Amino acid sequence: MSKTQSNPRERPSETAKKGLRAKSGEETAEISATAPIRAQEFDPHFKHEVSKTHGGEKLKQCFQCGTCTSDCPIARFSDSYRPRTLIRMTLLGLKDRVLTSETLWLCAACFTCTDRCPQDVEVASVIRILRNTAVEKGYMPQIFKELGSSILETGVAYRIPDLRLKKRAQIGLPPLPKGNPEAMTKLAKATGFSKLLKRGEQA
Amino acid sequence: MPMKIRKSESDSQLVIERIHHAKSYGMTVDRSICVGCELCSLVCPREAIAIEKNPKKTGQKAQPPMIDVDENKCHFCGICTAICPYGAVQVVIDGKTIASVVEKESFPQLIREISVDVSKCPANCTECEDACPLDLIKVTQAPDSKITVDVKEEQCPCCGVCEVKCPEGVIRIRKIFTGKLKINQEKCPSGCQDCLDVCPITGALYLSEKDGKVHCNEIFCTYCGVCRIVCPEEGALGLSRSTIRHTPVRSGAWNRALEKLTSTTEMTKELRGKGKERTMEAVRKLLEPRKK
Amino acid sequence: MTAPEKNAKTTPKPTRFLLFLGCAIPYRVSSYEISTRKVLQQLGIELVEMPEYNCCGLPIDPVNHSMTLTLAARNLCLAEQQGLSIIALCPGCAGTLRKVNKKLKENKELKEEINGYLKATGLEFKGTIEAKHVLQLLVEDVGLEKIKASVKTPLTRLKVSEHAGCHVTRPADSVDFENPEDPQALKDLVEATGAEYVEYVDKLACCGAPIAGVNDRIPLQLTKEKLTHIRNAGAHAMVTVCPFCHMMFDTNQPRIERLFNETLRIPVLHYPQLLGLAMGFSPEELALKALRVDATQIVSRISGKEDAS
Amino acid sequence: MTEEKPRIGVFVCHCGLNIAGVIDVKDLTDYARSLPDVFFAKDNRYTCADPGQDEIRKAIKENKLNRVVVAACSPRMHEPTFRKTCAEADLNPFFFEMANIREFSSWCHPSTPEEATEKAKEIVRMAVAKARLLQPLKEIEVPVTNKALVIGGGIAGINSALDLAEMGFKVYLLEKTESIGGHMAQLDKTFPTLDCSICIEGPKMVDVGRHSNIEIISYADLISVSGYVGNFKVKIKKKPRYIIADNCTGCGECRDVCPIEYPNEWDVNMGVRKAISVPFEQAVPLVYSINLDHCIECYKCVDSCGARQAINFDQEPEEIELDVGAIIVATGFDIYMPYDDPLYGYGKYDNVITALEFERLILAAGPTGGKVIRASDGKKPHSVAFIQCVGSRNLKKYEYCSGFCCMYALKNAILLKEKYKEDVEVYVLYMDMRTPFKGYEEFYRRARDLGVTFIRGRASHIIEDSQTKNLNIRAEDMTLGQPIELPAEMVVLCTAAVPKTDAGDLARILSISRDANGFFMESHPKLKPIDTPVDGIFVAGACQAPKDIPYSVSQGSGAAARAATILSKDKWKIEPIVAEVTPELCRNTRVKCGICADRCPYGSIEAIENQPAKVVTAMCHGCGTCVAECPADAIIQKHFTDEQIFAQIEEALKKNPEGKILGLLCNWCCYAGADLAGTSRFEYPPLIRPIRVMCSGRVDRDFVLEAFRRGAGMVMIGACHLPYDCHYISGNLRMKARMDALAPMLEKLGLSPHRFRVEYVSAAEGLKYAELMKEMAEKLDELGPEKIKAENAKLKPILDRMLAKKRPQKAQSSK
Repeated sequence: MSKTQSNPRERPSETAKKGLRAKSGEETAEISATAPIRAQEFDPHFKHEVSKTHGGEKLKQCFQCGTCTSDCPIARFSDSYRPRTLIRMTLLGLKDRVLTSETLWLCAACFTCTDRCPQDVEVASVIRILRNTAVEKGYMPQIFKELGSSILETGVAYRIPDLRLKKRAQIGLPPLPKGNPEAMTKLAKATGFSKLLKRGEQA
Repeated sequence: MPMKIRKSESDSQLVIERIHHAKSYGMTVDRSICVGCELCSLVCPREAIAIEKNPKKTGQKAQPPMIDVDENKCHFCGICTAICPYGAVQVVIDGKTIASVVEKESFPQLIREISVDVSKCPANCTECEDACPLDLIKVTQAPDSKITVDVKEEQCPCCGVCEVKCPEGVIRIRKIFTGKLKINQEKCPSGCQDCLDVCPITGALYLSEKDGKVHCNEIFCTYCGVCRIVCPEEGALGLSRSTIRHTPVRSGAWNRALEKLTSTTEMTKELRGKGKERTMEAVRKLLEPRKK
Repeated sequence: MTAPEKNAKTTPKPTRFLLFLGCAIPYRVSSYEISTRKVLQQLGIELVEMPEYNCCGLPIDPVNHSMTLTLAARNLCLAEQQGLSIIALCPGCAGTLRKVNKKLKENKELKEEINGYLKATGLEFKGTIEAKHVLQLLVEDVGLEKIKASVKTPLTRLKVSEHAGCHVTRPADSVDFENPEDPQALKDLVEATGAEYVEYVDKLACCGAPIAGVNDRIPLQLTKEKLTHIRNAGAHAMVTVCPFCHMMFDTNQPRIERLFNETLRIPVLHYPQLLGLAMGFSPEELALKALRVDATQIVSRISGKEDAS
Repeated sequence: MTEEKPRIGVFVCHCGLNIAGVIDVKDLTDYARSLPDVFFAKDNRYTCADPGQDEIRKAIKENKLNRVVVAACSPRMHEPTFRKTCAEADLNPFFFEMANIREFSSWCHPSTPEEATEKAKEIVRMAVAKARLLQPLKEIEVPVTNKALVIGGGIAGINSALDLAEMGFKVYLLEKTESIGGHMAQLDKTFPTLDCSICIEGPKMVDVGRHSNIEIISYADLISVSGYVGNFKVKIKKKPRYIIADNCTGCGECRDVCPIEYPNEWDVNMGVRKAISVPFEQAVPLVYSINLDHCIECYKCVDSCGARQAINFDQEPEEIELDVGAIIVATGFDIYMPYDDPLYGYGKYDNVITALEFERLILAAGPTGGKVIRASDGKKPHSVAFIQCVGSRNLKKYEYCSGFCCMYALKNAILLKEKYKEDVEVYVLYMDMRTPFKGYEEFYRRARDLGVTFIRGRASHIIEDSQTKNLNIRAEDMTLGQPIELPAEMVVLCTAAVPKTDAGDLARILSISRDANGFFMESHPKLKPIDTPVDGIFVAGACQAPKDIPYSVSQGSGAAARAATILSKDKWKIEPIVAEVTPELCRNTRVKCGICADRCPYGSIEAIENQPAKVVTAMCHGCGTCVAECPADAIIQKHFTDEQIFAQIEEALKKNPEGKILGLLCNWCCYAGADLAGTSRFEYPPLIRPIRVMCSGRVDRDFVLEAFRRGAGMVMIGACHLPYDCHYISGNLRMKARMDALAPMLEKLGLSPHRFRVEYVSAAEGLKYAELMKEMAEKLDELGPEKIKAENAKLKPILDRMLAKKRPQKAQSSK
């Protein structure tokens, strides 16, 4: 494999942060995760909203045992990412705080927390819901814009260079199927994905 | 329940262990010593020992069978240790080699009567050492020409080969088991010498030049029965044991073992003998206070 | 394993499957594809190319769950048209397709919602096929006995560790394969090649690949720790069955060595490569050269050219 | 049956202003007087007070009344009072009926007095209709055997047995294992006082062994129980010990000569016992037993026993039969052994043990002589971590809190600290530290004071260092919000208390029910915590739910007292509201039916082939499920007959039926919930006409059909919550099965789905009931009378046909 080729998955985290910070103007300046919690931050309905979404049904059963954080491979190496804290903020209704939290994007979706939760809270799915909600509000790390637009244009998440396609033929692998951008666009429109992507790009 | 039962097996040994938090039990079968005879499996009260025949490969010698122990059945009583004439089995409890059944006099020990009168040994003679089919004898001659003959008694099945081979009649052996080994030459398949291949005692079985068949030289036979296990033809090889030399014991477990090893009649014979002893003892006890 | 084997005798297992390559494999990890094709062919599995497939949907799940479900469902619809079940090489793809397949079959409302989105493309999810990961195919459809029988040179001199990847088993109730806390499949498969299986600390931990686009440091640390454990456990090599895990362990290994000043040099094979070697394929046929960490030592160890030291 | 013409007296209560403040009592009384068969009607200020009762008694005598209806509060309140009043006036108490116009009308419809009065009139009319058909009933009396069986010889059972014996009753104490003592005998010290467990339990065990009124039947299994309260027949199988108990002196000489050692389960297999032995030194009865699975039959023991001749290898299992009047179930619990949880490595890592094993370790008489040592190297650990909630509070294992683990972890932590001082570091990883009850919180403080480190966070998994065998516990220290890796040389898992593995078998033998977790169900969680749904059978101790020692002891004594209420009587009275089979109608004589016997939750019906089914009256609890299930309508429930309920339905739906909801409410949950809505003054639209049944299981599908035939707007069945709230074990489940089949059929016939409802309302859910009434009224409004009428008109001919066989019967009796 050639070294010059850059792996989109290895992009430095700065891009991600940039993507996250560039958000629509309506929101106030971002709230530090460690700042004291003010009265106006609470949104008691937020936990109900999340638990009405597919995958968040068991959210309210959380009794804060810390299994998710303890077993989280990322949390072991991160100074800030704590899945339990994200759940806690959601339950408290600290909507803005949790949705603007940079750590929200550190979940690797390995589902260890979900499998091990003694109260059957689908922790990783709750985080996915939070991310989806954050995206609706205009927060989205750069990487997802790239993946998203690649899917719309080629059907797959990574644009495969022609060189690689030629090489496939050389080593006798069957040609890759053509993508169907038309279908992708239709689906993206139907699900509202294209709108989200556009909003992300404008920001 | 918390208790580890382990089993490990290799070509040279079979080890099973039962480990409690504060106590451990182990049983080891030394496969280099074990000849694959049937004795332990016959007497095991838990029927934990199985004999596995080694499939014979064409054109090769027959291999002695292997014994296998069910680690979930064994309760480390030590009966197998006590009965093995070759000393291949050991039970270790908390690091100590022990046979509980012998300790508690629930089972006898085999009596190996081996006497060597070293004073009569001729100098530089190693006939017995060379003759021992199991390599249990070591003859050493000190610089002051004092001769010692070491016999690994605990592994000696008392076949008596050394006794016969000794030119000076220095060694006297009494057998542990007596009995009868009969080869029914009519049924014995010609060309087969599986029994001879596995017999641990050189000379106990031999191939007759006359008829090309295997015959038995009962002088050397230890009646361990490995030949019977490998024999492919039923009824070709008849083995019966009549007596077993053992330390005196009063035990139902031994009576049952005896019955399995020998026969019901032999067992009742021994029981009757014991009955006589018991009567005598009772009489003695009766007389004692009078003496006082 | 006796029960499934018995089943194998009574009901003939399907041998034709649609191959779902996904995005990462054709992009960066063709060695996985090459070796898998070789090995499966040898085991009598026929792979049919999947026309016009699209991304499984997982990469954009954080953005829009509905789009993820719809993308996965479209692939399932395409397979339904062919009447063949899907085999995916990437556990992420397999997991997503399995999960969506299961959820849509069980949840009528969700099915209607997704079918509503699919309508624009003239497709409809019906729920007539299955989706599996190649590991599952190997243990469930091919069977360990057949795999063992296919081994020509048992890799007895080789100590091998593994990292199966989270999505092979997680989340347990939607993937519905084996116990994620005590997985056996890859262990059994490694042992089937005759190699000695090596356990190591934190075997079940994630490699961190999914957040590599958001944060670099953590995935590299995770991978480094796992590789260190594997090295300490005395493994000669490790196997993966996921293109992303493989990129973390293999492609990134030199970088990890540089970054943390460690010497690891642990060859990371795709499991089909390991099995292929045991089946007697040449290193070239299995694209062993494409690995970033040199695996020639492994090959010579297997062939007995290098004395075990 | 004496067919005397009914002479009904109706007494309307003002209940101060409680009723009269809303309902026009004068109007209501006049209305009552106008009803057929009513010969007397009067209103009182307080009917339940002495003057009110006097008036009833007087009226019965003077007017030769043979039926009495009191329109006042809920029958759940004063039915017993007025039954007694009637009896005092020589009227059979079952000629009494109550019309609930307070909880069901004045209290819940205060702002619509006219409608409330109208509803009250209909409720009275329904009551009068039922009263007309009432039959005299006689209370049933059964003799009582004044002996008790206590199942389980743990600390709860020991206390039950001792208390009953002290009261003078003969007690059989059945114990499955070789000795009584239970889990308590396995423990080292007890919290929060740190008494030595066996030192305080031992004397009690000895007392039991010596008590002349107690017979210990140990090493024995319960085979079967038949009969009923006061008259149980119990079969027990004694396992052979191969020792003649009477000859065994417990000297132990046989054990000394025995060569065989096998794992001692009582020691959690940490130690061993001889093939002839007792499980522990303090065993009661002190009778040895031989484990033939391990014995090699060397007969050394026979020799050593000698002239005592206590050993008998030919012993066979023995079956015995006992007659007892009451049974106390005190079978205790099991400890969860977490082999199936790979994350904690139990069974895989040498130095991860359960708390019960730890008890045996730190116990001076235990296999290590009280030394806490590691299995891996026999060395004392320098750090020990206790992990709480292993299996408990985990939806994947056991949902409930096991209750006593926090306390025993504290105890063990304190013992360790006191024993090894600074030489050992003790950690407790917990989610919530639960220390209610006397002296417990102080005990927690003592542990902190001794330097035990408490970490709030659930241990998620454990990793073993393969060389040192030390352990590394992963958790989140939640107070810091950081993941931690805690090193420990030994880990003690405080595992869940779980139901006995054979609890299901026992429940079947005794016909008692189990809760969702598998523990035995009490009759009522608050007011009958010791009773089971089966009269004469009581529960004590941890077989009902995890309990610590003081709680188990109190329950043991409580169960003894409850059992004594039966044993102390010569005769036991049973409510006569039972089921009765009309033999001529029973189809079991012709075909193999037995449906009633199958559906009876108490096994009180016998259906022998070719014979009519028979109800064992003393065992019948009067739920009426069999009555509703009988395909031939051959069973009647006394006091709740089909005719009576049909009559109530008819009266309820005489006027404007399409605007009404006919309710069939179970006495214990929904009726009580409706009462609560009234007492709580939750206002709701006055559309429902409720009919009380003892159990929703009584609700025959014909009731529903009849209600629609008569044009009801809606029919609602109100039951106890599924699956375990039913006071008759499974009546609600039977009703559900029946109605699940009926509902789609009605829908197919054109009934709007909302018009037929099965609702589950508990006695605590007054608010839910009121909300339900509002919601149903809205639906009724939405549908509109025209649509309902049209649907009903379509249904009527079909329902007429379906109910044809019921009607002539009804016509006869309503005459």
